[in-house]
Order: sequence, then structure tokens, then C-alpha cells
Amino acid sequence: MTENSLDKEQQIVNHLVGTFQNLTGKVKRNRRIEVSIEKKQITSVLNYVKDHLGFIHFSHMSCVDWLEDGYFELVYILWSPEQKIQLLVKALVDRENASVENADMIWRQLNTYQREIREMFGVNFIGMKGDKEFILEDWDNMPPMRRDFNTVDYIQEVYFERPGREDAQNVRETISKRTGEEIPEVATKYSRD
Amino acid sequence: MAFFDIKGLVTPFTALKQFGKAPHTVTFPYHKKETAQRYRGLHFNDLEVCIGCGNCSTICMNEAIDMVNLEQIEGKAGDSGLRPRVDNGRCCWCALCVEVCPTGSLNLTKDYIYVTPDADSFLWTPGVSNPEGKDNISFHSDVDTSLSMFDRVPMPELDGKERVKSFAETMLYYTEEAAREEASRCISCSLCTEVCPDHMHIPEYINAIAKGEDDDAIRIIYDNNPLGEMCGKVCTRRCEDVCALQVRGDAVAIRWLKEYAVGRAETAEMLKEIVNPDIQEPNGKKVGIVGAGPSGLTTAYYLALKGFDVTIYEANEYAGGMVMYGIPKYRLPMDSLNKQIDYMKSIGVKIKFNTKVGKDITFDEIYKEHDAVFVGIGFQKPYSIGIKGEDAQGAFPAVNLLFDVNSGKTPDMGNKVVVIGGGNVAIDGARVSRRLGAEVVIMYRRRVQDMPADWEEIEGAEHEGVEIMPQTIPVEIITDDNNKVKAIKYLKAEMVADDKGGRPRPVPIEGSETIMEVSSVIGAIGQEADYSFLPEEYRNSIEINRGRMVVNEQMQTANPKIFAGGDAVNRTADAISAIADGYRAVKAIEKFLMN
Amino acid sequence: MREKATTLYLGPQHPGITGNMMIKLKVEGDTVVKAQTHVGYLHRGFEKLMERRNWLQSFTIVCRICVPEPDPNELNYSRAVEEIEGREVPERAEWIRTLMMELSRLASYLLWFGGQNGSAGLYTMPQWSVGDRDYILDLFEELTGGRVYHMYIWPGGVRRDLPNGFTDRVLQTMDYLEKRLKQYDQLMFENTIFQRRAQGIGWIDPAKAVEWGVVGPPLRAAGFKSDVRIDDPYLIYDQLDFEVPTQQGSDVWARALVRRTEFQQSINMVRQIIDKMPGGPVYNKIPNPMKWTIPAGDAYVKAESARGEFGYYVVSDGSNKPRRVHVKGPAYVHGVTLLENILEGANISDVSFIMNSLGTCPPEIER
Amino acid sequence: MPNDKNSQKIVDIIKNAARKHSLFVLAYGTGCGAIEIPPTMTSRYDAERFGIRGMATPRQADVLLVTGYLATKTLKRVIRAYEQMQDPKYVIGFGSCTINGGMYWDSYNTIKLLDKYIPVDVYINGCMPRPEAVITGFIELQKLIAEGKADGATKYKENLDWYRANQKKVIKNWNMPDYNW
Repeated sequence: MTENSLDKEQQIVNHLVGTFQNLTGKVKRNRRIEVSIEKKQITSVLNYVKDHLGFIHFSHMSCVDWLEDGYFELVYILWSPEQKIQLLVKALVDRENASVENADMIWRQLNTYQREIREMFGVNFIGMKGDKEFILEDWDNMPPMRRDFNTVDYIQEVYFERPGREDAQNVRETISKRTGEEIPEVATKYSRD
Repeated sequence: MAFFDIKGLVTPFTALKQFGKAPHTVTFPYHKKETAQRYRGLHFNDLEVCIGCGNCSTICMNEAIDMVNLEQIEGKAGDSGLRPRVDNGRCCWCALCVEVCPTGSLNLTKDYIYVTPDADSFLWTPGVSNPEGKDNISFHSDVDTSLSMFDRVPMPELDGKERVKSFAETMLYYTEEAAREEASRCISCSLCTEVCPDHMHIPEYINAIAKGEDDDAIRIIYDNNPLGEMCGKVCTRRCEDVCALQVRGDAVAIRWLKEYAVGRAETAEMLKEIVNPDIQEPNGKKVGIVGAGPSGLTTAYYLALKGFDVTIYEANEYAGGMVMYGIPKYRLPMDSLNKQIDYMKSIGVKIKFNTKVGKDITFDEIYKEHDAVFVGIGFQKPYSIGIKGEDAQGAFPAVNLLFDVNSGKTPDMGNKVVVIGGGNVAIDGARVSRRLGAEVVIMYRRRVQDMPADWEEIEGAEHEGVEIMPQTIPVEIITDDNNKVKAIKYLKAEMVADDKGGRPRPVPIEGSETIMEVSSVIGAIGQEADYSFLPEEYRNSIEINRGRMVVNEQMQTANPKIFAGGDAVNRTADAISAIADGYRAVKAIEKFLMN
Repeated sequence: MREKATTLYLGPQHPGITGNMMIKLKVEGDTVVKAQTHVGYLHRGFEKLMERRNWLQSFTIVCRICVPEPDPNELNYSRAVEEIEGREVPERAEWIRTLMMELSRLASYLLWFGGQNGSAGLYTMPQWSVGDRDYILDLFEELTGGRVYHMYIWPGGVRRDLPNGFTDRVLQTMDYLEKRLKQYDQLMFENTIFQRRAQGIGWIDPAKAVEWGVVGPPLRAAGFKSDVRIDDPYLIYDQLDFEVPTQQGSDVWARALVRRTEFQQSINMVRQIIDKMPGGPVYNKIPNPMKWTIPAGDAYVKAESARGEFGYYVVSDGSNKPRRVHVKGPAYVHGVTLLENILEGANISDVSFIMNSLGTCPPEIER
Repeated sequence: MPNDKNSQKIVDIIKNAARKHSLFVLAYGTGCGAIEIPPTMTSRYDAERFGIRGMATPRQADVLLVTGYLATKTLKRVIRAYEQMQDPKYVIGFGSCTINGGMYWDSYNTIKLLDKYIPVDVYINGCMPRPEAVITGFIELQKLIAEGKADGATKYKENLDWYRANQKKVIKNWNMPDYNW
């Protein structure tokens, strides 16, 4: 067992770094590799690792919204059943008019993931087939998984809340009212929500 | 496949073997299956134990728990008077509220059936809606399983043997890491702010420390307390007595966290840069302050920020009052106090040292020269012990000892000292005497647990080798021919329960008289104010009752131009109350002069 | 003669469908020519909700993601958080977690026994197996305080230690289930109706299975010795003695046999766990939950649920709330692309039978 | 149907007694609560003791069991199923989320108050309710039926406009047929 040595993992990373330009990679721990690529490399890297390095099992695809930095991070998680190694392929996409090449010809189930990400984040996958609607129905707002979509504002607008709970008190306010304490502005942001 | 599949035909009939067996059906509602010992059902809250901290309401991500006023619950110190009410249309029975309840009053019961046609009836006040739930508690959290962090981050201290060698500070105080860890224990319930006389914004500055924003913490502390570091070292910290965590564990070290925060600013300049107060344009009004103790300094600081021309008249060489002269330097070093006072001076507070009102300047002059006067004279005159021989040489009050030592003198105590009293001043006197090389005995009328001094102080004294003799009543100081203290005669006492339900009284045991050879006797049974500086006319215009000046809620005396605060006014006689008085007086003086 | 194609909507309100989802079928006669899955009837936006909840609060909602089998969710969430934070878990807690996972697998298979037979019109089996499943739920209730939603495995360990006498009751239940398993065999595997319904139905091409993303029992029924417990060991599975059963048929019958064997394996594993379980603490206490922050980082963890690989991708940005928690249930692939594919050419009456054999669970598809 | 139980006619009493002992539940697992229905219906808790059993089609069913939260997409189907059901029909709200949103109170895709969209006769609290609680809910419903108070369907007909307005607030594309009872 190569439980403790990371040679096998390091070899794959080195191989990938040598094969693709602008690819950075690291070994996270045994059986875990992570590489970062550019968005235009997605299909070529996925095809390569599938055909040549044995990462034939597609585990998962995810999208993370880094609102403050202005990009989406697409994460493809692959598994090599032979070598028992998990590979994370990460690519950044600009949030504005986000669009990526379609990759569902490499793994057909990617189509489902991409449809979901298109619906939930508004990332466009160029050339992808499939219904526009996947999970939501008649949704006319911003894609809901974007971080700037405020779900509480939305529910207050669309749904009802049961009345009868208006007499709720805030402990901090109750006590400061009783003592006459005036909480300055610099402090209020540290008060309990 | 054969046309007749005999096996396939017969096999289903093997189910007939079950025929005649007793069914395993639970015939609810005729037969009820008991739920498990830790079943998570409806809530039960012990209303007496609950302190209304609202932590359950905060952790509930379903916003199912509201804190509401109940008729039968009155708010008091350490109890917000609010109680949780659960919206069962939101509750998901995850029991996180139980896990974070610091008192353990909130629990889940084995009851779970709640069926009704009325959708508006799912508001449930645990403990009121199900008073019988107490006998039915299933899911609960004890000290081991609770998510509350009950253990305080230990405070590093000098070893007792090391301490008695010098007046170096005994507490080593929190490092950054320890302070963040300690601050993160706080559940931000704000019960502490109610008992703090100054109503400091405690949860806020602790949260700022927990988040690593020490500068903001200092700003929040300086919002209504200009002596934060002093308080951080020596405050009587009543806040910690009502901390939600102290019900089942250790209170958050509020005092030490405050010390940590203000201690980040090492010099007066840094302090000024961080606090960066908004100093208003001079408004031309003048305020005179008698006494540079905590109340006077507080008044001066905030008035100066508001643009008043403030002058403090201080009898001694240094500012700080009792904090400077009554607290030993191993608890509050000179540098720390000077830093805070230098910062005040830097924003425009003027202090006239060595100016004793009534001697170097008359009160009348001050009164006439200023638009308002604040009197913060404190208690300097010690009570006498009231036993025979107390005027002997070698018998003196603890405050005098502390004053001398803090002024740089080293009085000769001899080799055996008896301290009479059980308050902080007595302990200070004892520990100072110990540092001067004497063997020290503290005599106290009641039991050790009745001593009004801080437990840390008592513990510290014991570590330093001070002997405590509880239930001991001194009756006479025996002197030699030169009227010098030679020995002390005392009685042992037993505690007798008070018939009226008060605390037990010490009653001397007949025939237990003992004589102990001593070289000095230090009395520490309290002090009073000295009004000799005040001319008769002013003394009559402000009301003095039992040694204390009488003020209204605005800290204003009967003479509208004279305000007063500090020990000479309030009944608690500690630094934080004096600061609170000063802060209140600021608002009143501003209102009085600017309207 | 070629018949005219009609469109048939199976679900969302349909007794044969596993959960609340819909399959749009294009049929000619009673043969399906095209199937299209429609999901979203159970979408609650968990991943959005977790952006608003802190690390501890999120733990209580993850179990709702898959209703028949909530424990892999709790386990994966906790393991992901622990991996990012580097939090140690006491050894006993790992054993108790494994016990939970195996009990949950048993409960899930019992429910599946019922569903698979019910969709073939054999109604005795659901009465038996779902009734027997209740004994496992009783164990869960005793251990965790909840029958269905346990909220028991949390970051740092498990919430409470085993109650007194719990292990005895587990062993009793195991003995009972083993006895019942023989009767299930008679009722199900020796039943010609079931055999004929199951054999040759819902065939998955073994050559494509891995590439299509098939996981769990369906993949093992296609001849692959694939199990997360062996391939990427987690908890204490490397200390347990068990076999990964495989079948070659790749049809409903083969999948049923795989599950049948695994059921017996799980019973054995539970016995091993109880036998070997060490003592010690069960929980490495987290700091004050409202102020608990996790360093920035990400982790994809997976566990073998009763239906296959269950994955959690968790991202932290260093704050007290998760940046992203993305759940991948086995049904995400089984219930959409795979199902659409293997339903082509099937008989209408086999649709829900095949769905059951894949263990399709809609709440984990849309979350 | 008269609301006051004292004013029930003998015919009503007999009719209601018959109705309450044969409640056919529409087999529609709308939310997570559906997982406690199999244990309730099968051998361990055996709800058939009360004449409660599943029914595959809305037109033959009496009780619509809304097992938990309703996503807006499901709400549309639930309304359609409910309107297809023939009188007498009853609705049971099952779980906290039907009462005030439950743990999905801040989800953008689930409705919070079920009674704003379809009339609810009985609520069963819990997340999720145990089979015992479910049976208690049914017993409560039987009691209401016997007393003639389970009149949700009547309310729905009388206040159809109000219900429709609420329904259309969340269902943006209303492409469903109207059913006449």
C-alpha cells in the first residue's frame, strides 16, 4: 500500500503540469489531487484525463459563486477507479455573462449538472441541449443560487407569514431599555443578530 | 417454463405460516408505545431556572423561538424577564436550543402529539403550556454534553512565593490567543450590562475581541468608561456574577478581556490614535471638579470631549484618588494608570495637583469661578475599629498603610501583623504587609465564604502565605509601657442562624479569649467622607445624610450648580460606580449648562 | 403495424413512482420509446438555505436532503467540515458512526424490499419489510431521539453516547432480521412471479456503466467490484471484514440479489462493530457555535449509501457560514440520464419496477 | 353543511358516521413526510384498523394528505389533484412546514402557509410526525367529520376567488382546467 507516500499522486500532477500550459496543481492528501485550469481548457483537460489517465468516473460537478471577487468557480470532480484517486479540476469564469463550453459529450450525465448550474447560477453552456427548465418552474427572478439573490426579501414579497408573533422581544433591547443604556454606532455591528 | 409452475404456485402460501401468530401491531391509541429516553418531543422550560438569555432564540435557524414577556415573570438583575416561546409551525425538533441553553432550563419532553384544526394555535410557551412537562423530560443536555463553553481560559499568574518578593503585577493577563478563545465563549446575552453600574457595552466589545477587532473593542469601551484598563484590572465586576455561563460553569472573564483590549494600546499616544475621539469646539463654559478620582476623571474626560473647559483640583501628587493610593501596585501598576490619565490630559483635561481644596484654594473660589462644580471626593477617612488600645503606636488603618506604600514609603510593620476586616482593603493591607516582610493574620468576624472581598483576592492572599482566621472577634489591643502594640486579645465566635431570616450572626463563645503577640494591628472596616473642606453655607445648601451627599438621578445636589458622585454619594463604593456617577453627571451638567 | 406514439405522464401523483417526480413517457402500444425525467417538485433550495445558516445550524438541515436515508448526509457534511477544519474525531465516535451507517443501510434496504415488491404488485412484502424496518427505527429513536431525522452525527463526533443496554437490543434486532431474511427469500427470491418480472428487465450495459456514472448496487450488479467503503475507505471500514458482492446480470434481478447479499453483510458488520467497539469519548467539542469559523478551503467527501456513492462538496471562505454545500446523491445520475436511457424499450408496467431497482430518490436530485 | 353539531339532522349523523370510517387517502407523497406513511399503513401501526387506506387516483380519494412543505411546482399539481377530488374531501396538513413554513421558512421555492392555498381541516405538528401522531390526526379528522365540522371543501367553494388569488400569486403560469363539482 502506498498509503503514506504521495508519489503516485505527485506523478499525475507533474504529468498534467507538463502537458498543459497555465495549469497549476497540487496534492491535497493521499488520493486527493487538485488542478486549476483556464476556462478554455476545460474540455481538453477533461478529455485528456479521461482517455489517458484513467479518470473515467465522473463524480460531481459544482459551481461556487465568489460574488466579491466577481467570478464563478466551476469544479469538476473525477475519480479513477483503477488508481483510486480523486481529481478536482477547477476553472474560473467571469460572473458577467458567464459562459463555458459544453462538455456533456465527454460524460453524458454532465448534461444534468450543467442544466442545473445554468438554471441556478445563470452560467451559459455553449451548445448544450436540454430543456431550459430543470428544477424550477416559471421562475422569473435572478438565478436563485447566485449570492446576490436575497431569499428573505423574496419570501417576504411572495409568501405569507403567520401572524401572532409580533410581541417578540429582543433581549438586548429589553435590557438596554430598562437601564437606559445607549449603544453607540461602533458597537451595534457587534450586537447579537 | 412449464405450464404448471408448482413451486411458484405454492411458495406464496408459505405466508400462511404466519397465520395465528400474534400481530406485532402497535394498537395505538388503545395501546401506547413509550417513546425513548432521549426522544425529542415538545419543549419544556423550567421558568424558575431560565434567565431569559435568549440563546435558544439565536441558535434556532428556523426563527421558531421568540422571547416574550410573561405575566408571572419580572425582570431582575441576571434575568431579562423574557421567556422563550416556540412556534411549533417552525420547530424542526433538532434540539439545538437545548444544547446551547446555558442554564439547562430548556429541555424536550416525551410528548409529541399536537393535533388541532386551528392553524393559529401552534404558539407554544414551554413551561406555561405544559406545566406537567417537568416529569416528562427526555432530551436534555448536562454540563458534559452542552455546547456552552463552561470552562474559563485559565489566567496565568506569578507564583505565590515569587509574588511576595516585590510589588510586581501578580496577574500576567491574557495573550492574544487566550483572549480570543475566552471572548468566543460569550453568548452575547447582555444580562451583564444591566448590573454594571456604568452599563458598559459588554457583549459588543467582547464580540469585537472575538472577531479580532481590538481597536473597535477599545472604542466601544471608551464610549462610557475612560478608565477601561483600570477597570480591567481591579473592577469589582458584578457583571460576572450574572453571566449566563456562571449558572452552570465559569463566568466569562469580562474584566480580564477588558484589560486585554485596552492593554493593546501601550501608550497614551496609541490610545489617542485608536480612540480618535470627536472633540467638539470649546463652548466657553467652565466646570470645576474636586478630586481626581474615577468619578472626577470620568466627568472631566467626557465634558472635555463636549467642549467644556474642565479643571480638576487634586490634593495629592498624582491623579487617581483611591485607585491610585488605595490599591496596591501589584494589582494596578503606576504606568497603566498614568497612561490612561496622560491620554485624558492630551485631549484637554487640566489637573491641578497638590491643590487641596479648603487649604490651597477655597471651595468658594472654585464655586464662583466655574459654571458648575462636580464633587468627587470619595471616602478617605477610615472608621476606627472601636476597641480598647486602638490609638496605640503600631495600630493604624489599612488605607493609611496603602497610602504610604503607594507614595513610595516603606513603613516598619514589625514581624507579625494582624489585619482586622474581610473586605478588599483588608486583603490589600494584608498582602502589602506580606510584601513588607511581615507574617500576616487576617481576623474576620464571619466565615471565609462570607467575606466581601473577591475570591481571587482571598485565594491570592492564601497563596502568598497570609493566614485567615475566620469567626474571630478582636476585643482589645494590649500595649507595652511605651504605648506600643504588643499583643491582641480576641474571642472565637460561632455562627448563629438569624431568626429573622437574615445572614447568620457571629456570637462570641464564652471563655474562648486568646492573646496573640503581634507587632502591628491594621484596621480595615471601612471609610467615610471628609467634608471639612466645605464651608458651612455650602454644606447646608447640599443635603448630607449619614455621611453621604444626597443627589437626584442626575447626580445633582440640592444646590443646582453642584453635582456630586463617587463613593461619597453612592452606596456601593467601588470604582465602576464612581465612573457611572461621573458619566451620568456629564449628561446632567451638559443639560444644565447648555439649555 | 406501427402504432401511433402517445405521451404518457407518469407522476408526480402516481402510486408507483418513488417519491414526488414525473416521467414523461412517449409510448407506442405499451412500449416506451422515449422517457424524460421531470424533477423539481421537492426543490427547497437547501444549498441556498445553508448560505444563511452557520456551520452548526446547517447540520440540522442536511438530513432532510434524502428522506429514506438521512444518515449519509449527516456523515458527509460532518466529515467535510472536519476535513476542512482539521478537527479530530474520537475513535469511539467513528465506530458509532459506522454503526449508524450500517443500521441506516438496513433500514433503507427494508424499505426498498417493500418498494420493489409493491411495484410488482406483491403486497405481502411491503407489509412485512416496512413493519420490520420499524424495529430499526426504534433503535434509532433510542440512540438519537428521532425516528426518521436523527440529527445525530455532527461535526466533531456524535451527539450522545450509546444508551445503556443498547448494544443488546441491536443484536436482538439483528437476530430477528436474519431470521426474517429467510422468510423474505421465500416470499421474494423464490417467488416465480418476482423472478419472471425481474429477470432481463432494466438492463444496463456493463461496458458503459462506469462512464455513465452508475454507482452502488446497480454498478455491482453489472460486475464491478466498486464500493466507496473499499475504494476510498472512511470511518473504520478498513477494520471490518466484509465482501463486496457482485453479479453479472446487470438487470433488476441482479440488483436485487446484490442488495440481498449486502443486507446479510450489513447484519454481520453490525455484529462486528458491536463486538469491537472501543470505549472513550464520543465528541470533540466545537467552540461556541455562533462564533465558530472554519478556515478557508474545500473538500469533496463521499460515502457509500444504500443506493451508491453519496458526495458532498463543501467550500468554506473562512467565515462562520458555509460558502457552498453541494450535494450529489446517487439518484442525480440514476434518476435522470440513466433512467431515461434504460427505460427506452421497456414495458410501461415495468417503469416503476425499474425505477425502484435503481433506488431513485427525487429529494436528493433537486434538494 | 350546518356548522352546529346540535343542529345535525339524523341523516347527516348517519352519513357522517359512514364517511368517517372509510377514509381513502390519496397516494401522493408531496414532501418528506411521505416516509412515515408506509409505517403507518403497514403492519406495525396498521391504519386500516380505522378504515384508512391508500387510493391511487384523486377522483376516488377522500383525504388529501399534504405531507410537509409544498414546492411551488408541486402546489400546482396539488391544487389540481384537490380540485379533481369529489366531495366529501378533506385535507390534512402534515408536519410543521404546512403550518408556518417549518424549517423551509426562508426557502424561495416552498409555500409557507398551506391554508392560504387550499382549506385544511386538521394539522398534525411535528418534523416529522410519528405514526402515532398521524393516527391521532386521523382520529381528530374522524371526530370533526362526525360533528359535521370538517367543511373545508365548502369553504373552498365559497371563497374560491380568495384562494385563486393566493394561488395565482405563486403559480405564475396558470394553464390548468377549471373543474366543476
